[in-house]
Amino acid sequence: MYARWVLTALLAWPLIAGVVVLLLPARLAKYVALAASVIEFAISVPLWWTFVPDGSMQFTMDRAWIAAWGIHYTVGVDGISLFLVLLTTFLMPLSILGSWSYITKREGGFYALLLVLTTGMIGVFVSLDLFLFYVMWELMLIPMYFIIGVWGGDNRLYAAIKFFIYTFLGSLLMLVAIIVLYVHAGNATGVYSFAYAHLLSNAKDLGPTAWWLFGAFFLAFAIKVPLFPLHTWLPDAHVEAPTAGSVILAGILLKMGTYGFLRFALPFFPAVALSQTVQLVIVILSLIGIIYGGLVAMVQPDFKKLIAYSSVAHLGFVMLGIWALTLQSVQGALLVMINHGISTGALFFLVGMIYERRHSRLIAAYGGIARVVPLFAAILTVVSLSSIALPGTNGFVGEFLVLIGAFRTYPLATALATSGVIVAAAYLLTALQRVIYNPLTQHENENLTDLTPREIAVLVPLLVCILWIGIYPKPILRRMEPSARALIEQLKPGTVQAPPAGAGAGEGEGGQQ
Amino acid sequence: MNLNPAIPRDLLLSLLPELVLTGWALVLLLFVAWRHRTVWDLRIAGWLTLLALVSTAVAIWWLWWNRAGVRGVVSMIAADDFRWVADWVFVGAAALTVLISFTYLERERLLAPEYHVLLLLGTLGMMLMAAGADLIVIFLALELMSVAVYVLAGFDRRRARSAEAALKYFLLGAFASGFLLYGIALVYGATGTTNLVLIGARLSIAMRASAMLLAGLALLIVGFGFKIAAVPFHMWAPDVYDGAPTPVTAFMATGVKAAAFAALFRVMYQAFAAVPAWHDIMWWLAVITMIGGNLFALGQRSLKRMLAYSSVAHAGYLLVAVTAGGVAGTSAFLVYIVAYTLMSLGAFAVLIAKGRAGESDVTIDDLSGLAARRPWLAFALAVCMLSLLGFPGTAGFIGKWYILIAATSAGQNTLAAILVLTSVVSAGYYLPVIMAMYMKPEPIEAAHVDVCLDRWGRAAVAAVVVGLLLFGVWPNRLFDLARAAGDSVHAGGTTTAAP
Amino acid sequence: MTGTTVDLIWLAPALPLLGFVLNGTLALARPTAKTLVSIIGAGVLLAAFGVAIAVFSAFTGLHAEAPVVFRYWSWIPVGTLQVDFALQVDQLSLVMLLVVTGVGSLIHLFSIGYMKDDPGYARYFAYLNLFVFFMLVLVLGASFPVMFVGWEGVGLCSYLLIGFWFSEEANANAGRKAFIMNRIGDFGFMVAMFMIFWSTGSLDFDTVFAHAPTALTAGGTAITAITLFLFLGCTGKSAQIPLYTWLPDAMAGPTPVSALIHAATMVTAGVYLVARCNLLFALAPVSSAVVAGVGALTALFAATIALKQWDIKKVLAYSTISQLGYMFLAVGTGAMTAGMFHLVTHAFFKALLFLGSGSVIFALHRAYHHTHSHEDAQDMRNMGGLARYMPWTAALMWIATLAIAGIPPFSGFLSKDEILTAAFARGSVEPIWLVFWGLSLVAALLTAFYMTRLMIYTFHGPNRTGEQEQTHLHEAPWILTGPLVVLGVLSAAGGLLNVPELYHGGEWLHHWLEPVTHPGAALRPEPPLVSGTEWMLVGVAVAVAVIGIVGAWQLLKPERLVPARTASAERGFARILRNKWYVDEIYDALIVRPLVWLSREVLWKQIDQRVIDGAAVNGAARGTRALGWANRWLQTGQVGTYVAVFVVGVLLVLWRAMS
Amino acid sequence: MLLSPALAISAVLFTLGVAGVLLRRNAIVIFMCVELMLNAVNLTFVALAQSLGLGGQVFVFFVMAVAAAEAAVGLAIILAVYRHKQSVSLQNMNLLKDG
Amino acid sequence: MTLTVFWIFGVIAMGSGLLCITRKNPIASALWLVVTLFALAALFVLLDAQFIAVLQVLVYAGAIMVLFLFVIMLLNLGRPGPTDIKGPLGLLGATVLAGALLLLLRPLGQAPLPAEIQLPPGTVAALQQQRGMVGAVATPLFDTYLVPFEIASVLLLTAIVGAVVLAKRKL
Repeated sequence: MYARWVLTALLAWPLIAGVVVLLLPARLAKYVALAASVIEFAISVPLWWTFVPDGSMQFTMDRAWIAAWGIHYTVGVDGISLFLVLLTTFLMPLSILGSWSYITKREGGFYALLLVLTTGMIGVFVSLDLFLFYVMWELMLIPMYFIIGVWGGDNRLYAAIKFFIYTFLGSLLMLVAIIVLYVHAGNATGVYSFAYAHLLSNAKDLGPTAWWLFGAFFLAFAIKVPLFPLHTWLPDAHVEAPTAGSVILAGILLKMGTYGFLRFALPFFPAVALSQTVQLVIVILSLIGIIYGGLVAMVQPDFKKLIAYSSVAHLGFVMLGIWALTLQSVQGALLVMINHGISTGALFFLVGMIYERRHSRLIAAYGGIARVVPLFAAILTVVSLSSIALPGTNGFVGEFLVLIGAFRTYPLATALATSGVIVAAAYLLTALQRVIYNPLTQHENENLTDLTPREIAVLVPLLVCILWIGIYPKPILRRMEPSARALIEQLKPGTVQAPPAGAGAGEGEGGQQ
Repeated sequence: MNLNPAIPRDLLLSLLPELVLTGWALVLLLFVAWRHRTVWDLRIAGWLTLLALVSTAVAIWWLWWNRAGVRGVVSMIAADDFRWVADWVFVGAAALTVLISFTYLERERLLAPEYHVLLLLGTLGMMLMAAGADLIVIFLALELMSVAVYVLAGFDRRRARSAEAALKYFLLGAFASGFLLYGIALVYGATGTTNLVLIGARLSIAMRASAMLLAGLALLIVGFGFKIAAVPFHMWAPDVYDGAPTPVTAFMATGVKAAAFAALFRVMYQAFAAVPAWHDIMWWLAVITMIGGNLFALGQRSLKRMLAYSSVAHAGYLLVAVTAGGVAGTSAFLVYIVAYTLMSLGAFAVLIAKGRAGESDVTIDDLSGLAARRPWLAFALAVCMLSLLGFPGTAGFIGKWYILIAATSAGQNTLAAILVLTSVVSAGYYLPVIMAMYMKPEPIEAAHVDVCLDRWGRAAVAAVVVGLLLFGVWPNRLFDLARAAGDSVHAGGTTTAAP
Repeated sequence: MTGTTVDLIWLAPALPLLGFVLNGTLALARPTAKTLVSIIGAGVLLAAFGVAIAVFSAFTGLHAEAPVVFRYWSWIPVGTLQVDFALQVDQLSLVMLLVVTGVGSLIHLFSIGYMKDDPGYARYFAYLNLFVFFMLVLVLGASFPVMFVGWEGVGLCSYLLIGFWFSEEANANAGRKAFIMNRIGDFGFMVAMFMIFWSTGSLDFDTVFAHAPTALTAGGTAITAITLFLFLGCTGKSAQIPLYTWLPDAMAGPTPVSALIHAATMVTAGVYLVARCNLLFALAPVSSAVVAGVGALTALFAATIALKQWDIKKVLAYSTISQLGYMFLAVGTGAMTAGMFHLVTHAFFKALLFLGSGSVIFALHRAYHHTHSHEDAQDMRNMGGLARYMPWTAALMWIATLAIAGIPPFSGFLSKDEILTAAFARGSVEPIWLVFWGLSLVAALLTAFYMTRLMIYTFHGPNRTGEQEQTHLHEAPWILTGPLVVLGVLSAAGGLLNVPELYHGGEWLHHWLEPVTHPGAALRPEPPLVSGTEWMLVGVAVAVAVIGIVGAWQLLKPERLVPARTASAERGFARILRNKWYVDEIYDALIVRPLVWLSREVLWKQIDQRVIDGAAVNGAARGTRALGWANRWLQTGQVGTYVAVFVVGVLLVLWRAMS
Repeated sequence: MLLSPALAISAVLFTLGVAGVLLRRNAIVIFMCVELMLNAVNLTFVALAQSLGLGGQVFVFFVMAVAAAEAAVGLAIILAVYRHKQSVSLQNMNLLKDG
Repeated sequence: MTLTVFWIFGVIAMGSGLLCITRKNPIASALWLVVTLFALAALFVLLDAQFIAVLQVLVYAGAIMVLFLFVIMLLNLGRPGPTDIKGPLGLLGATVLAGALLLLLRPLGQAPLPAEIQLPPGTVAALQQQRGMVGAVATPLFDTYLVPFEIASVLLLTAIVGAVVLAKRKL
């Protein structure tokens, strides 16, 4: 019962709740929305235990939808998507709680959109039908567009339309690619279906078309990631979005790109994706993202922009990890995706909280506030450290795995990417210093109030995750491993390392350099 | 029910909807001759018109239900699912137009119930266009429709803009008719007949395409290209749409376009399926229409002109369906035209609500802050815009998706790519509408207080929104209908493997 | 599990961690509860020291030849990469454990007095406890990643403590600089880990060292790269050329911090790492030479700078860098014991020096505080003749000075001499070591000189603090001097740990560390020296130290010195030394500024904003829109134009159809 | 056979009609030019009818009906425009345009 | 002989057509158009379409063109004033475009009709002999072409309604 309906419930519940929120009086909106999102999280939590780490799709449900085109409502999760779903349901209540006093106008609409957005995001991660996937992929665009455009900062209109058109450009080409795949598979087998498995098993013999199709998928996902030259929507969208928007944007929306690569672009077109040229391009772009993102972040006067550029760098690690295709790097990439959601989410929350008090995002507007708001300063420090991957925090485990895994495939590139940790320290610590340390020069800052219990309630779960994943990530890694293994086995047969003989001393194949 | 038009009873039966409509038009004409002064006369005429359209729809339904068809006989009139579905679109477009006309006509003091007579006659022309199995029928029907619409465009005689629109439309329309007619003449010369099925038969038995045929075909395409407002034959559209009374604009953008496309489909696929030359032309027309329509729409501030160019762009998408052809292309066309009719009409309805008596232009900025004052209206327009943009969850997306499938099945991947790329451009002018309504403040206090629709207009808008969302999520029945209709046009032709 | 007290090893890091949690909570909740904080802060350290002693004695009883590893939980298990959170007890880690907890305890006690008036008292102890926790993880970690946790963790605490008084921008800058410099080193550490994993299949110390000789060719590129990257990590953490510049700046932190982190423990982590990986370095002779060379060079280089510093802590900072250079010379030479020996003795006397200077600063600060003066309490030009006011401090610091200068029989003499001897001995096989030996000998001379200078200017000659302030100068309270006394004893007698055979000593440390250092030593045995040569070397070393001290007595005239406020700037070469060879300025001009400029002006403003966003993205949007606007040239309302376009369309369609 | 010359003359007349539309500004004259085009087509129909049967002639009949209908409506429209602008020159039809 | 006569009328038609489009005065244009229509009527006769020729004269030249003239007069457009012919640029454009169009339509004059669709020569004339001039056209009108015929009637009705709506004094 639970296994069959849970994903559908996760998709339907926020939608229903969203409508309810919209119809209720605005003053009730946030309470209802919070309750709904907590329930949503509660529904999703048993996934953790009931999930069987064997690399298969679970909790699947399959119903005909538009039979004429072979479109089904097919959902399911595996080790790759499980944690993205959980991350989504985990971040949503926090986002709602974090918007509590930030959003003052048209609350009903805001919270309803957040809930609808939840459906879209979860839908992207659980869809096993490409039509459904595409619908969900686009569905989350509109709420985000409104969230940025209606509740955003001064330059919100520009940011919103930029975000929309950028994403739309990529996704529409992907749409064509999906349809071409569909027609190709249909012509080859006589079965016209958008089912993931069907298209996957018939994505062969495409010839040069595969390059075009991969290009279309690549564009859609690379924009979302965002990969280097396609990233300029991100700083604008992040900066202008309200706190919850930024959190979700960074925490979940960006993961859709990398998830798309893992789930679609790579498995569908392995020959293209793993060709010399594409590998070279991706690795170079990831590297640029890591170093360039960090360097540009270093000189941002706006704290949110800084975090936005740091996201470019973080996601560069993910891309590198995915393309390296070793067990460590892929799992590391998955972990970095989760970590980035937690740490960057927390950073955005913190910036939002201080923004609510002071109405400025400029780093220069602060300074020395650790004296005034010690708790805020302490948490900001911890979160920043997690973001720069200090060992003991979640950030380290992810980046370490990515790098150590990628080193086998791309030693030189990984060595260069590792230097990203230096840049990361440079930009975040500089910002940290200029915000919470240094002399307190601005009088407006002297009377800042420290975090309220509500805000602490938002941050504590994130802090717990930061430390938990940093110290004991095994439960997560264990659940991911079979799926990651299956993926690599499918793309590069025979390269996956044998499962360890037993925990502890790593007796592995040594010697290859 | 197999009808043989040679038998008078069968002929009448096959023309039943048209006869019903004609009958109602005459009744209405009589009524108008008798009562044509007050608001109430206008309202009663409107209700009668709705009644007429409903009964016509029922007649269509009856024929469809009984699977009426003219099969195996050379006839002036085709009776197949394609015709019924197209007819429903026309009738629906007309009905929605009537619904949104009440507010407009009364507000603009256009108390002439002849409006409704002309609307019915124009609809009759459309239905005959979709029914025509002979070029001469199609030509006459097209003229019937055009004449009615010329007049409707200039219906608001008090306004110079309306008159100017009528004149431009008329002159260019007559000019284009000349080309169409010349095309018919040349095709007649080349094949010795004007019957579509016969032309198809003669061309398929290895008759070499002569220069005369090709010239005729080209001129036919030009003639239809004008009516569907394909670039570069589109230039009348923005001006005429702009100047015509808004409900008429809506009717033109939906019904007229749909009818022209329906005829185009029948002509191309029943008569010229064996001639490859036109595919190339259609391909180019589709490309430049999509690019042109979308680019030009970007430069507009006036909402009405923007919608005009947008309708040009959508003609481009439909041309992709024409180019793709096959059952899929035809079905895609029908699905798309249903969606397009709904969303365009919805948009124009909101435009009517926003416009003020005598006011000429509604700019996009005039909508600023509408969502706060009129949330439902704003929501409706937003849904229409998203649907026009082709956003999932709306019928516009389903339609576009279908066209893409048709194009891809036909191997037209480039065309599909151009379609989506130009769609991205279209976000550049659809989104600002939403943006204005939701994200900008009201320009002045109470800027939208007098924005309203009467209950008929609201019903129309509600119907549109429900339709758009319903078809966006659950298009199955529509697909079956469209599929059967597509099959019926291609009964003798080749059917592609893809859906 | 050994079933002995060794099993309690987890308590050693856990206690400081507990202290951190408690003190951290207090810092946020009740910052004024100073007594509680002191009890917790120093208590956990003393308890940890107790645990350390207990473990040490239990371990001695085990006579273990191999490390005892405790695996607590599986930390990062992915495929063949199985990193457990594991601690390892062996001879080497025990030495470090004792030093860290021992010296740490003393410094914690000292801090109670030193920091008692600071508003951030609780925060201070929280950080300090956290530091000890990470330091213990560093030294006890059983694998590279676990060690790396401590490695970066101590860097973090260093950062937090350097910037402890963060309201001064300079302090905050210093903290950041330390962290980033350390990160550059950590980059090397990480790359080395990657290479180690893919060449040996593991990151656990025991597995790596077991596999390394077979998996890696001795002297090959791979092992050389691995060790060089490891050493890059060391240069960051242990302030060696080229990454040493953070350490002098780190003196911005409270003085006990300087004593604990920047003298006794954290900065020696690099030495510990090389000693831990002695096998790997033994496999890579080139890297060893680099380590020794960099060490020798750093020893000399830092010593030259120390000659002309006025800030008492800066002198000690450069002295620390210099002494660390010695340690690296030792471990690079292969004399792991000598390196570790010097590490331990240095921990004693340098901690003493720092705490002593802390005591001095404390006194001066208090004096200036009484008179509301804003003079620099750390500038030696403001001191002078303090021996009269603070006899204990002066005496204890003299012990440390003699130790660092290498005067027998103080601890520093034995350890430094062992290093010099080892370098000289290596020179018989590889002549380049003779150069290193020469460099370090000169450095020894300079060490003696600048330390004497420090003592003379601080404690002797006339007092320059000021007339009114003099009345407030007096010895620090017992909580400050108590730890000094203990350290004084250790500095004097610490040499007993490893009395060489030359003096018929037992070389206890050498034998103790044998199980750890043996694998490397077996591959790269120390060349033997005849005892005559050894005596000669001792003579040279002592002579050099004496020359340095006496020279300083002769050359320096504390009577002529004027207070800092009225002093004139140095000229000539002295100025270059005073300004630390302008290395900071060079780094700033060559690396920092260009990088920031590149990031801001080129990458962000040009590439990101102008090229990608401006030209490509917005340009495309603008271009598209412009094309749309361009249509108004055609859509003029003139039917004539429309007809013309129409006819052109007709012609095109006709043409396409008929051709 | 008169077919070829008839078609040729028809094409020329048609072209003349098009040229007229292109050349003139007066709405009524333009409309007359359109009539010229229709007549050119009529010539084609009649010429073809000679070879292909009477269908062509029937067409001409219909074309005349269409022309009459168009003339009625068209001239009414022209009158309506004239009422507003006191002119039938298309140069003055510039209320509706982009921008 | 017939051909010569055909060409004479053809040339008249074309010449007057050219004059129609180039006369400055709308009335002159209209009259030249009438000439063209008459010439066409003559051609129709030569092409065995006597009934159509009659209609051409009656309906076209007689009714429709009178309507045109009537409107021209009504609006007093015949008075001297600025020409409505476009300037040299317009002339050039029109000439070029029209020339190109003619060039593209040139193959029409040469292409023979496919033999299989042609009736035997004289069939039409024979049919007219058989059914009479009017009957030959009228019979199919009420038989084969019944539907278009009815549409045409509705079309005319629509035109009437439209014209009334547009022209009546009060809306």
